[in-house]
Amino acid sequence: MSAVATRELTMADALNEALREEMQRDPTIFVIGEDIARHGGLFRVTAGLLDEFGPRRVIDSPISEAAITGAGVGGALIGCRPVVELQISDFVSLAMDQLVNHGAKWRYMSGGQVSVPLVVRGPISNGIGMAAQHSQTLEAWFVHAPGLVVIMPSTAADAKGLLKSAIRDDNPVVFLEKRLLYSRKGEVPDGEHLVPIGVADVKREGRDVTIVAAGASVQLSLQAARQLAREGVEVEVVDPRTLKPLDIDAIAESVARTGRLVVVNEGARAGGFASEVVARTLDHVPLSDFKATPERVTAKDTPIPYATPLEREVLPSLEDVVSAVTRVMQD
Amino acid sequence: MSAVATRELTMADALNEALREEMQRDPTIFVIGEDIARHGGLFRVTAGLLDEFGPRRVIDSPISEAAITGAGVGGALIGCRPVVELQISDFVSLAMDQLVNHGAKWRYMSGGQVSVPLVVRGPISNGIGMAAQHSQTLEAWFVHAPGLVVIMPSTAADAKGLLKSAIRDDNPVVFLEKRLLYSRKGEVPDGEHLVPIGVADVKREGRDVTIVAAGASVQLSLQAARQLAREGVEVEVVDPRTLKPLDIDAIAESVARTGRLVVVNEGARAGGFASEVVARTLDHVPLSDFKATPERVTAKDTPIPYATPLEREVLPSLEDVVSAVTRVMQD
Amino acid sequence: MTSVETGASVALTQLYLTMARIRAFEAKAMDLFAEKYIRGSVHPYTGEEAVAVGVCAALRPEDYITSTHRGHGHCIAKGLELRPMMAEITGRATGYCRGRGGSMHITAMRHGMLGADAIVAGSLAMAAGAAYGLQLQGKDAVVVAFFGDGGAQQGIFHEAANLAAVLDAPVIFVCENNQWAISTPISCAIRIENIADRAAGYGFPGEVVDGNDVLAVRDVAARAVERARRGEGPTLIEAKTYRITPHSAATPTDNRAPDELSYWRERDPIVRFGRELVEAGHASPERLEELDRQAGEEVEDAAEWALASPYPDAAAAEEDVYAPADWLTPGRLA
Amino acid sequence: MTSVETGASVALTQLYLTMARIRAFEAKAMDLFAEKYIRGSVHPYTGEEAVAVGVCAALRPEDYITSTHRGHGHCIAKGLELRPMMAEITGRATGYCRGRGGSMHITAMRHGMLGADAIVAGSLAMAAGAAYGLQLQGKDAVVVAFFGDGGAQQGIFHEAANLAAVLDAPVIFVCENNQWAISTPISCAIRIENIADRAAGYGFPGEVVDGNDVLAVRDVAARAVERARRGEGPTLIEAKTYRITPHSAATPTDNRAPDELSYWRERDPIVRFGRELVEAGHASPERLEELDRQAGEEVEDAAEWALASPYPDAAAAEEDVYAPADWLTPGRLA
Ligand SMILES: Cc1ncc(C[n+]2csc(CCOP(=O)(O)OP(=O)(O)O)c2C)c(N)n1
Ligand SMILES: Cc1ncc(C[n+]2csc(CCOP(=O)(O)OP(=O)(O)O)c2C)c(N)n1
Ligand SMILES: [Mg+2]
Ligand SMILES: [Mg+2]
Repeated sequence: MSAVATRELTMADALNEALREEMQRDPTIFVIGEDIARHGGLFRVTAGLLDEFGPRRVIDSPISEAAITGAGVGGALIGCRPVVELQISDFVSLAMDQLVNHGAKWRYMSGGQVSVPLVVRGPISNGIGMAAQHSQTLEAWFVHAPGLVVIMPSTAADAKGLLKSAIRDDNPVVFLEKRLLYSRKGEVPDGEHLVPIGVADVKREGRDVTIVAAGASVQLSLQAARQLAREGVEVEVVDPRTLKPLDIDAIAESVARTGRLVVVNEGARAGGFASEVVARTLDHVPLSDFKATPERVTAKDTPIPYATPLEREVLPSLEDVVSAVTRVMQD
Repeated sequence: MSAVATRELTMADALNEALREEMQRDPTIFVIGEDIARHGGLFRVTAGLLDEFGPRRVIDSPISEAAITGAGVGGALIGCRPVVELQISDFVSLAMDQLVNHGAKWRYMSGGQVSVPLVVRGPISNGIGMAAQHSQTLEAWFVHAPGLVVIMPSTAADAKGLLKSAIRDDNPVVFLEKRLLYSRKGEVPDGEHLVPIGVADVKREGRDVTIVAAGASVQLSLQAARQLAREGVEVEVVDPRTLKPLDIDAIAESVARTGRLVVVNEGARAGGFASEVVARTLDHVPLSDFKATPERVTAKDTPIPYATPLEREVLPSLEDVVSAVTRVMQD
Repeated sequence: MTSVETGASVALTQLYLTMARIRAFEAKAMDLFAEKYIRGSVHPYTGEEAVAVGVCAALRPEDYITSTHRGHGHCIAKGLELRPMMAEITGRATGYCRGRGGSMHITAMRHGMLGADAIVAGSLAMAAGAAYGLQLQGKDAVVVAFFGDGGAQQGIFHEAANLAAVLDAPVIFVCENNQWAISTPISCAIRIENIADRAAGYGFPGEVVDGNDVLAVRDVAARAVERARRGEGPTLIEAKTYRITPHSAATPTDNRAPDELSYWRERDPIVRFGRELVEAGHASPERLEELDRQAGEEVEDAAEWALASPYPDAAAAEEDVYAPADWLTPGRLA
Repeated sequence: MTSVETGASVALTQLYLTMARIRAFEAKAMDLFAEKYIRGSVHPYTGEEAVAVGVCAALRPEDYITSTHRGHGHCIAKGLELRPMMAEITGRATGYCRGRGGSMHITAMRHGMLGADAIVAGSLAMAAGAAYGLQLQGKDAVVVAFFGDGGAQQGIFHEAANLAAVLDAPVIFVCENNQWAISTPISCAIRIENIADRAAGYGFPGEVVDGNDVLAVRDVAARAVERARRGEGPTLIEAKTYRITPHSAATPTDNRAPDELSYWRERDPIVRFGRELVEAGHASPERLEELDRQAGEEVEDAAEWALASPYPDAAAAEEDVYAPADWLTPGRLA
């Protein structure tokens, strides 16, 4: 669309660039996490930062997820902009108190005296046989925590632009990266590239059905959309990119137009983010505009199993998306 | 309805009876928590248990929510039925890893070799000026954790009958008790009184609107229903009692009949349990059966503030329920 | 000795006055709770005044503290004003936190008060991170984190202490060992004598001090603060003390032995320090009475001021959830 | 000395065989990962075999263990069978956990294996609770919880150790200090020499042992187990050891100094124990070779058996989430 020059980068490299650029412009940023310095992070997102910024700003921490999250909150309170890496985002379970009872609430409890410019980021590791304790995608928990911002990028460009915005935002941000997307390449604009928080992006336009999906589910949905297009069904894929704040206007506008909503999300079904999107959309689109009941395509309500056929069965698949769209088209 | 004799008990006393009766019949039950033995629990739910069952089964623990939850999981694995008290249910943030990554998943990860007959119970303390870190109601998090059972009673009788069922159930149960209901009295059947898990209870019948509400929201909804009845609107109040598993059949049956759904829940709005009820009901009731868009009456998306006017503003009120019902009646 | 007020005497009587202020503040807060001007709870610091006052005497204004559910004493010792404190705990718009925080959550950034935390031991990692961040910014400020004996059994105590050690963060962990956690005696919580000994497990000094001796506390804190400022890392100070009131306004039951209580009442840190001041000639008994009276008057004034203050505007309940941001345009907040 | 197999010799060569089995199992597992029969990762226990084997030699079959991401060695030492282990890590229906767990989550209740835990230090409180529960049921079984040096910085280590202490729970915490946590040297994680010293902070014994000396490990474990069985509470054992492979199959980068690696390769616990067996006349070199061969064959057999086993039925993916319950009628599950 625009004339901005781009380069092809993996999502991991795009995230790495975002960190590097922000650390160059703001000396109050420090990065802390397990194996992020010497090793550059298990998935190379922090590679090279130690050499460039030294061990005081790029810290290999003890295995203490609660403490590094809490230290991030404390650092933010006194004017730094810490970026905390959780090696696998599931480990946030160990840090929920520091994140939610502290990071998310400190500003409000203080009556607005402080802000908490903190980023807590980490990979969603499902789909590769890491089993139940390394394969959750817990965005629904964070969306339910007032005070947090929740971001989940689906492309290299969004990843870079959103991480930069997250670091500059004065609020605590949970930034969720899909591990299987780290190596996926995409065009990233040259120069300063910022993606605004709270603005959805229509990843594909279509007149028949609106799919709302973030992160890896965007790629799955686009695949389904291409397949369905061959059958004459035109799917619009709306990627909110930030789950909180949610760009409900963009979603509602699309759904009002198509009259059909399918939400795709890899989290467990019960109490998942897909339920939230359905419920919120109902607040904004009159029932009479719906041509079909909204559908949710989600993971099943099980812990994530190890073996290939089981994990495949439990996570949402291309066929699941295609059939959901087919169902709403038939309704 | 039935001819069973009853006594009037507070909810706290009803819970206490449940614990006592179950501990009498099953020597593998032990109770652990902060100030639960000598002091009988800050809200007297465990009063008298120390004297009757001794310090080996009724344990004043160090302030270590993660460890007592984890110890409960471990005790359950080898055949005990631990009951862990979290002094205030908000403190579960400190124990999410032990509860979700361990308690909820151990059976599945082991391929069904083990079961985890654990109860983790604690009060929801909002509405009394305890402020942001002592006033959350986090059922939405637990509903999103496959492997857990989630229970939230609204009356003394349900509290007793459900706690007994929870203790006998072979699965990890999160049992949430509203602090403002502890002193509320209700008729409790004499003798062995068990309330089944997964069975909703229609707390009031009505033809016009279905309110789905659990815990304290039931009492608020009944109040609203009485007021609305005077205006000729007949509200049905369906109390699922267990949020996971959810008795969706009972909810769907009612909504299909009334054509109108209002969900009342005290949790934060975004990603809350109310969203889940709306989304699930849509899976079971055809759009054409709805006479109005489902409404959610929830807390606002803020941490819970301390001062009276602020806390009142943030939590759902009687007027909020009444206006939601009025809105769906006008649609 | 005479009781001419030398510079030293002024500083010492100032410590006495601060302790007296805390004592008076808590008594008033308990009254206000009974009269239903305060919701939730109040956890009086009564009997433990020497700890906060001694520690904060070793701090500069630009140093920071974090605090607990039992936080009024720390606030007053760090120099917070009584009026906005009282307004906060009575839920008024004029409170430090505009009524959003309440008794357990007073924050006052302009006094170096990072915040009270109602999660037991919850602020220790924040304190370590704040201390590290200050150092990274080239400041020589330190952070003191107060917590209780009960809090020493929380995982975050361990993680924060260890993280602070490896970061050489300028933080001082002050464990107020009042020997009880609500109704639970320390003997149910640990199997060791001194919590300070745990510092050895992290590789920094642990010191036990008589927490009812304000000057001893000040001295041990001063050493720890100097160490931290020199970049030598954290210290764990265990101040042995006792609360001579029940746990809180909302939990008034007290199952402690009467002779234990009277043993500690006799060691009241204010009475004791007053006696020392008189004996050393720093103040006359009359001067102390005057200070007590002054403290009482300040507290009464604060309460009056607070109760005359407006409640926060309900319509503004959703303010302050998020810091200003581009995305925070009306109607866009998720 | 002769190498006639006495009772003692049999027991000792059995230890050798178990260590050899672990070594061979891990080598095979790494191959199977490379050949894509194993997903996720494999964390080989190579070089640390003396710890698990020494500790489990002090246990009875009815005792329990919990384990970590690096758990195969603990399983084999506790007596699990190689076939269902291999089947589990290759994701087959015949695995201990029906393919639901994988390499990081093997549970085998009939062998007293409560489960491996991929949350670093995550099982320590469970172990304490299980130990307490066994005691409450009048059993004299003990529970051993293995964890790494990295895990000693987790809050749950602290909470579990302290809770076990106040409960006098019959649990033994075995810290496998292999001096690294993935790429992070222990010097970045702690500022003390011995993790075992932390036991003093909980009031129970802490012992350092050469983790590459299987008999030394067995002896120190036996003392701790006896203590626990007598009702005297927990012990923390720190076994100093080293992994002589990279962290895992999925994280093969190794940034450790070559001479550090070769130092430890020379202290290979299997080679060393073999030498001792020969020197003491318990086994001939040929006998050891035979045992190595036997171990290799058992592992090959296990792998063949596993790879010939069926995958789990996808349609059954939702089984085992919940234990049987009244409410678990079809269609009712939330
Ligand atoms: C994480 C957490 N657990 C439990 C509580 C409830 N609680 C409030 S004060 C308290 C006792 C704290 O004891 P201690 O740390 O010794 O402080 P003290 O009250 O004696 O000053 C408890 C258990 C809490 N606020 N936070
Ligand atoms: C809570 C948690 N944090 C981080 C990880 C990622 N991780 C897996 S193994 C490992 C290193 C563990 O080190 P150590 O405890 O010393 O065990 P070792 O691998 O050396 O046997 C880490 C950080 C994890 N699995 N769990
Ligand atoms: Mg105390
Ligand atoms: Mg290690």
